[in-house]
Amino acid sequence: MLREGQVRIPSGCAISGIINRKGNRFSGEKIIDSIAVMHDRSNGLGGGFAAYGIYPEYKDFYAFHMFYDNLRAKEDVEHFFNEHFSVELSGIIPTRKVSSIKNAPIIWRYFMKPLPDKIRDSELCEDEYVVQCVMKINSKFSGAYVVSSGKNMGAFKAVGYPEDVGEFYKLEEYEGYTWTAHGRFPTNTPGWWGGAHPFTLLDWSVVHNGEISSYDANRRYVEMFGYDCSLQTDTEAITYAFDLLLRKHGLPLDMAIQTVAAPFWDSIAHMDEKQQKVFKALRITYSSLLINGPFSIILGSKNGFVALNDRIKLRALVAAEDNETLYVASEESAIRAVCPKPERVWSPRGGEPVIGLLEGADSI
Amino acid sequence: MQYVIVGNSAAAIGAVESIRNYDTENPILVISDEPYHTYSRPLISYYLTGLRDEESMMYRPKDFYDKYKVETMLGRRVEAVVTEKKQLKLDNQEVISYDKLLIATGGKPFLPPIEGATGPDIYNFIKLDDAKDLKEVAQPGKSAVVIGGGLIGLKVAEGLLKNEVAVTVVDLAPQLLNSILDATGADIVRKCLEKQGMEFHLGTTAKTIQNFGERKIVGLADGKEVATDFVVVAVGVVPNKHLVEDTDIKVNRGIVTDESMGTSVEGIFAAGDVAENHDILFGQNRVIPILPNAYEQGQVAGANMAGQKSVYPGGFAKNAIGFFGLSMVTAGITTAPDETFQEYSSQPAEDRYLKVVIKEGKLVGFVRINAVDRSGILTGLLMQQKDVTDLIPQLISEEIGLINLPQDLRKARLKGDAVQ
Amino acid sequence: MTLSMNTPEFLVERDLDRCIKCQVCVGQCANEVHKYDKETDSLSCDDLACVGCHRCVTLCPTHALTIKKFPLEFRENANWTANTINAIYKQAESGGILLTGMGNDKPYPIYWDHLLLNASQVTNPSIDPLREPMEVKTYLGRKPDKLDFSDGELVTEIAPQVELELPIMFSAMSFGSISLNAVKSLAAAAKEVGTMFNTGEGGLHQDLYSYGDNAIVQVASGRFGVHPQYLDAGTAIEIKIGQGAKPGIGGHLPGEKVGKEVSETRMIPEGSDALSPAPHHDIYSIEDLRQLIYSLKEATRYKKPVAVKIAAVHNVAAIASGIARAGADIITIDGFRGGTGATPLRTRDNVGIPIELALAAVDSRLRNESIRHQVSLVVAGSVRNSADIMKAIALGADAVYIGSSALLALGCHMCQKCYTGKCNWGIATQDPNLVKRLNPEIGAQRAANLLRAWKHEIKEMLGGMGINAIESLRGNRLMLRGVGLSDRDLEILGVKAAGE
Amino acid sequence: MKKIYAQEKYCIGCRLCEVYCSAVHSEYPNDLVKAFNRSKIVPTPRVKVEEDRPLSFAMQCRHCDEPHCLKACITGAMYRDEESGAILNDAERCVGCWTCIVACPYGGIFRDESKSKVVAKCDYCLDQGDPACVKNCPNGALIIEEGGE
Repeated sequence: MLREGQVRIPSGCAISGIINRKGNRFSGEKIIDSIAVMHDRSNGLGGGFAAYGIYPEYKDFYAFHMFYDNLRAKEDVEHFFNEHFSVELSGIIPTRKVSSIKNAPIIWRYFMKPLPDKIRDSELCEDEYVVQCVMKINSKFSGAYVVSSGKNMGAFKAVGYPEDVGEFYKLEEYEGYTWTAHGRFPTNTPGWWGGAHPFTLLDWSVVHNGEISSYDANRRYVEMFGYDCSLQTDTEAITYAFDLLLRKHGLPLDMAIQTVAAPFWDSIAHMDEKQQKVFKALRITYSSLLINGPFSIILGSKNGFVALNDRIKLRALVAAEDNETLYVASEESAIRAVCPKPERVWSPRGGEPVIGLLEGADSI
Repeated sequence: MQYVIVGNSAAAIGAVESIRNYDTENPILVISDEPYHTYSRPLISYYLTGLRDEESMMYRPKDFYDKYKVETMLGRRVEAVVTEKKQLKLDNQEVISYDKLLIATGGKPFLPPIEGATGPDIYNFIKLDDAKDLKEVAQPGKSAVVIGGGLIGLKVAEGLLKNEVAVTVVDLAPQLLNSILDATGADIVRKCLEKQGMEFHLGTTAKTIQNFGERKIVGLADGKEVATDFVVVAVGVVPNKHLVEDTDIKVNRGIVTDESMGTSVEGIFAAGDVAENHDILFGQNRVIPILPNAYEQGQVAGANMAGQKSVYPGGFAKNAIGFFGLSMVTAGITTAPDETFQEYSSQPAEDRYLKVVIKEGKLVGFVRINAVDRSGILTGLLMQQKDVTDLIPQLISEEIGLINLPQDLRKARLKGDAVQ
Repeated sequence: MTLSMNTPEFLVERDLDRCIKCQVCVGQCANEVHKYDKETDSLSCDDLACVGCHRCVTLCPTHALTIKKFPLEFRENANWTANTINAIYKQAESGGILLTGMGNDKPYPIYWDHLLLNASQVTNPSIDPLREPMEVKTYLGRKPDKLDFSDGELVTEIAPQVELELPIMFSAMSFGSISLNAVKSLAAAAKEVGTMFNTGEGGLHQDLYSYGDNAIVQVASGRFGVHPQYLDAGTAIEIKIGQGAKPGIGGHLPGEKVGKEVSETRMIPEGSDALSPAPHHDIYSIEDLRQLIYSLKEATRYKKPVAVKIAAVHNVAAIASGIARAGADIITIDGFRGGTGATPLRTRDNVGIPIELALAAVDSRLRNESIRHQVSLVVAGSVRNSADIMKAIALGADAVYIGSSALLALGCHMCQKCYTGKCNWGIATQDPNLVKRLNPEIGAQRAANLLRAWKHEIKEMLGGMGINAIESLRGNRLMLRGVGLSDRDLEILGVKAAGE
Repeated sequence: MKKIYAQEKYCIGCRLCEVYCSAVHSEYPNDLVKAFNRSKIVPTPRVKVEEDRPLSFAMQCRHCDEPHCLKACITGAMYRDEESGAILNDAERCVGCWTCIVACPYGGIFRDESKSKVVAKCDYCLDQGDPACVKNCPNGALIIEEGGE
């Protein structure tokens, strides 16, 4: 069977996200309990988590989570790492045996800094240097896959139900201030671990529910800007779209959101002249980044997360607030499972983002 | 307000219809010495030939008077009008008051000075009663002399001929239809009628009518004599204006009317064959005794009687007639009276002739024999007195169309702009 | 005189039981096929003159007429077909180039018909355009690489754009090649529906300046009718380098079609031949093109997008890349099935490449060079229905031009005799008797109806795919699958085979 | 009232208006073939196409506010239909004297060749819905509307 990257595999999903806006860290148990409620939205063919604030002692290092199919791949990549980075620490990511999780690859973790000379030679900024390295590993190193590459964060994913994946990775032992989770319902997949979600790049992580109909338009656009959508998944394309808009093009968060979930021309026509000009420019310039079709996503970063529906709300998304904690999930039950009586629960409208930022952060 | 109309023909009906456009309430009284529902006077020739009966000669439907709220006094003759009192005296001594009066008494036969021209078997051809009388005597095998080769004379002659009466027509003029046709056209008509067996004595006149047993002998000025069973005097009509004699209503050949069809006495109007008004072609007042003019004058008079300001633009003669399948239309001046007029015509053929008379570039008259179609386009040009110098070849062609008119006129016609 | 070997192409059949001898056919045939004989009170036909335009058939009130292929057959020969033989007879007689009109009619593969569209089932919902908004608005023109914001305020100025309510425009068809009434029809339809018509190289007739907001004004090698007001009148300017129906050759409007109005609009003497040279004599290379593009931008104070139109030829992708880099805001590519008012037959039928392959190649090439987003891509050359448009956009086009389809909407019957000037439908003619047969009010309605109908269909198909904005289809080649195509075709088209 | 107007610039001179006019006024108003091929004499069309190429237009009765024909009619056959405002000719009462023809400056009244001595004029196809000439004009050159071109 062809795996993600060799063929495009549509999937339905469950997503959940929790942030403590004061930056207080909490154990991964909570997010596992939340996503577990939505067991039926997954089919055991993929689950995963993104956690922020889990490596405070290495917060200045890029934390690379890696999957290797074999030792040969590991050797090749580590050679590459040594050429491009100074590796502070590397080692296996601790896991426990879970009966339903099978065929695990070699799962390794590295804390690294790019070599300054190499950055200089590449004429890239540090982040872009790291991105290019990630792209290279994913496309050129057979049997190797970068699971995550951000600072003070990490992604944990596997083929299996998300609650089993959490148990497998012993997430109860990690503490983070933001967690997102994903349970996957692919229509066909050979069960490749790399195909599970979240998808990450630098400290971006994306969990996503839906099948976007604009995929190839989005993909072909971001690929003009140096991205390589090797996985052929929506999540990957969405991640790159946000990376392009927010990091590379420096768009304000609200503008980036209005790009992927653009207001209708009719709505733009009713805006004041100044607004019209901005939104017209957005839609004209970034028409190929409009994400069409059903989706709900949680875009995570070190500063928090943004949850967003497609502009006509073809997928479920619920949000809740309780004190300093903000919850978003595909279903309200997933929130109530970990916060039975939130202060406020609401269903955001299509295209209307739910933004959870750490105190003091002005953008994601 | 009491409207009174004396007469019951086209002018009277025009007036009634017009008054009721503006005044649906005040009473209208129509008085006529003929006892009939309004009928079409020209149709008496059709009555004579049997193509129409009394019923189908009605000029307006049976319910006309009811519908238009008209009171009628039919078979009643008005003897005099007393203008100072605004009254009419009737033949039964009754006196009728009016506020507005229309005199539409039409024409009466002109009786030339012919010795013996009264008495039995001498007829006129103006009214339905005349036709009824003639119909009685017009038996196959009989013979008739018709004195007058004008419109009425020839129509009665044709009618009699169709009743298998042998007909001889006498006229002082050297040609037929003197008033509406030029010599060339008249010649075509005469030949056509001669083919049907009609005989003519033209350029002479009847001087005497003598009884000779059951028959009569008509003595002509050229010395010839014509034996006949009966005689029809159809020399023409003159205004039937006895009513206004000895009043201060101004009379010339007919009752003189202004552009409102008003007479010289306020509140009294005249219209139709009894009235004279402006002839736009001759540039003078004339009586133009044709039905369309009568109706239109009646309409104008009626409107003014009802307090409107309606203007009669003047008229001119136009006629459409036919004899034995020869149909023709004529209008205006058909023979150039002097060298300030020019005549143009098609090559005359046995059954086809087209002619126009032009003065100062403008159309003042035309003749179209067996080329009736769309002749009204010429009438329109004549009415509007447009320069037609460039159109003359088309005007004497059978294929006249709006397409031949200058662009502005053509567009106006297509749009339906009124032609006055 | 010698014997002509021409034989009729068509057979005109009259059903005498139905014929009422109204002679409408006689009056309507500019080729004088039908004749009425007064003496015998009968009608006859000259089959040899019939071009198969169906004017008489359509106007015949009793449907007494039909036109068939003339049944005359040569001895069967797969190599020497009747067309091939007859062409030789004609040329032997005339010694001239064979002329024709409209687009390539040879049975080359039509790739549109080997591409299939996708629809949503279960995993994502289709969208009902009757219930949900469905956007087909399209902007053509140069786009920036990115938008810059400073303190939350937009600082990037967007270059001038052509705003289209739907991604369909009327192709360049000059006043001269088609009648004023035909141009008026298209202009009014464009205005009504919110799209553009293109003047072609015929200039802009005075009556049509009021349609300037819906006009793309063309600058072609003959420079006919080009002056400052003309350039200012349109919404965009198009430099015409080539045309799909006649790549590499110029144009020729015979003097008899250059009447008063054409002469005034084109600014050439009445009755003179209007010859458009094969190349622009100031463009002998890509850098010259850049100069013309910027001359036109200067002339219009950078307020108008400038498009460059080329015929789809073998290395179209590289040429398009050069055009984009030369500063064009819109690239128009006209495929080898594109129509024309007159072209040499052999050129039409044998030069150029199909628009589907050209489009795919150009879109891919521009993306590989990371410049696709900067320019708009408009394709032309036999876009026959709304599905073709969907496929074109999925392959990567921003919008399409329709020419033949638009003329068909006006009444064209594809007889391919445009070059004779005797178009019985009042389209490709300057004969005032024939021109008036096309009532521009009716023409505009029909052309607008066609666009409206296609817009509905496009929305339906977009909704079926779960897409509610046309830009999400643009370049979205995953929405296409090929059937009956070779691997090489699929590779060039960048689409998978059906079932993959 | 609504009137029929000819738009010269769109009239193509095909004469289909005449064809349909004749047919609807024949014994077979809904069958062109029968109307033309079975009628003893095909009724004269009440609309006339005039042509001097490239100019052409179709012309029929203007249904005037002040109709000369109605005033001139010697029999009272010509009348205004109260409901529609149309000027109509009562064939039963018409004697075919042609006075209306010489009176009409528009040339909008014709001799009906199919009947003896009756005029034919546009009757707006009052019993047929929209006038046949307007309905069957292939180029929108005949329009029925209030007011002029």
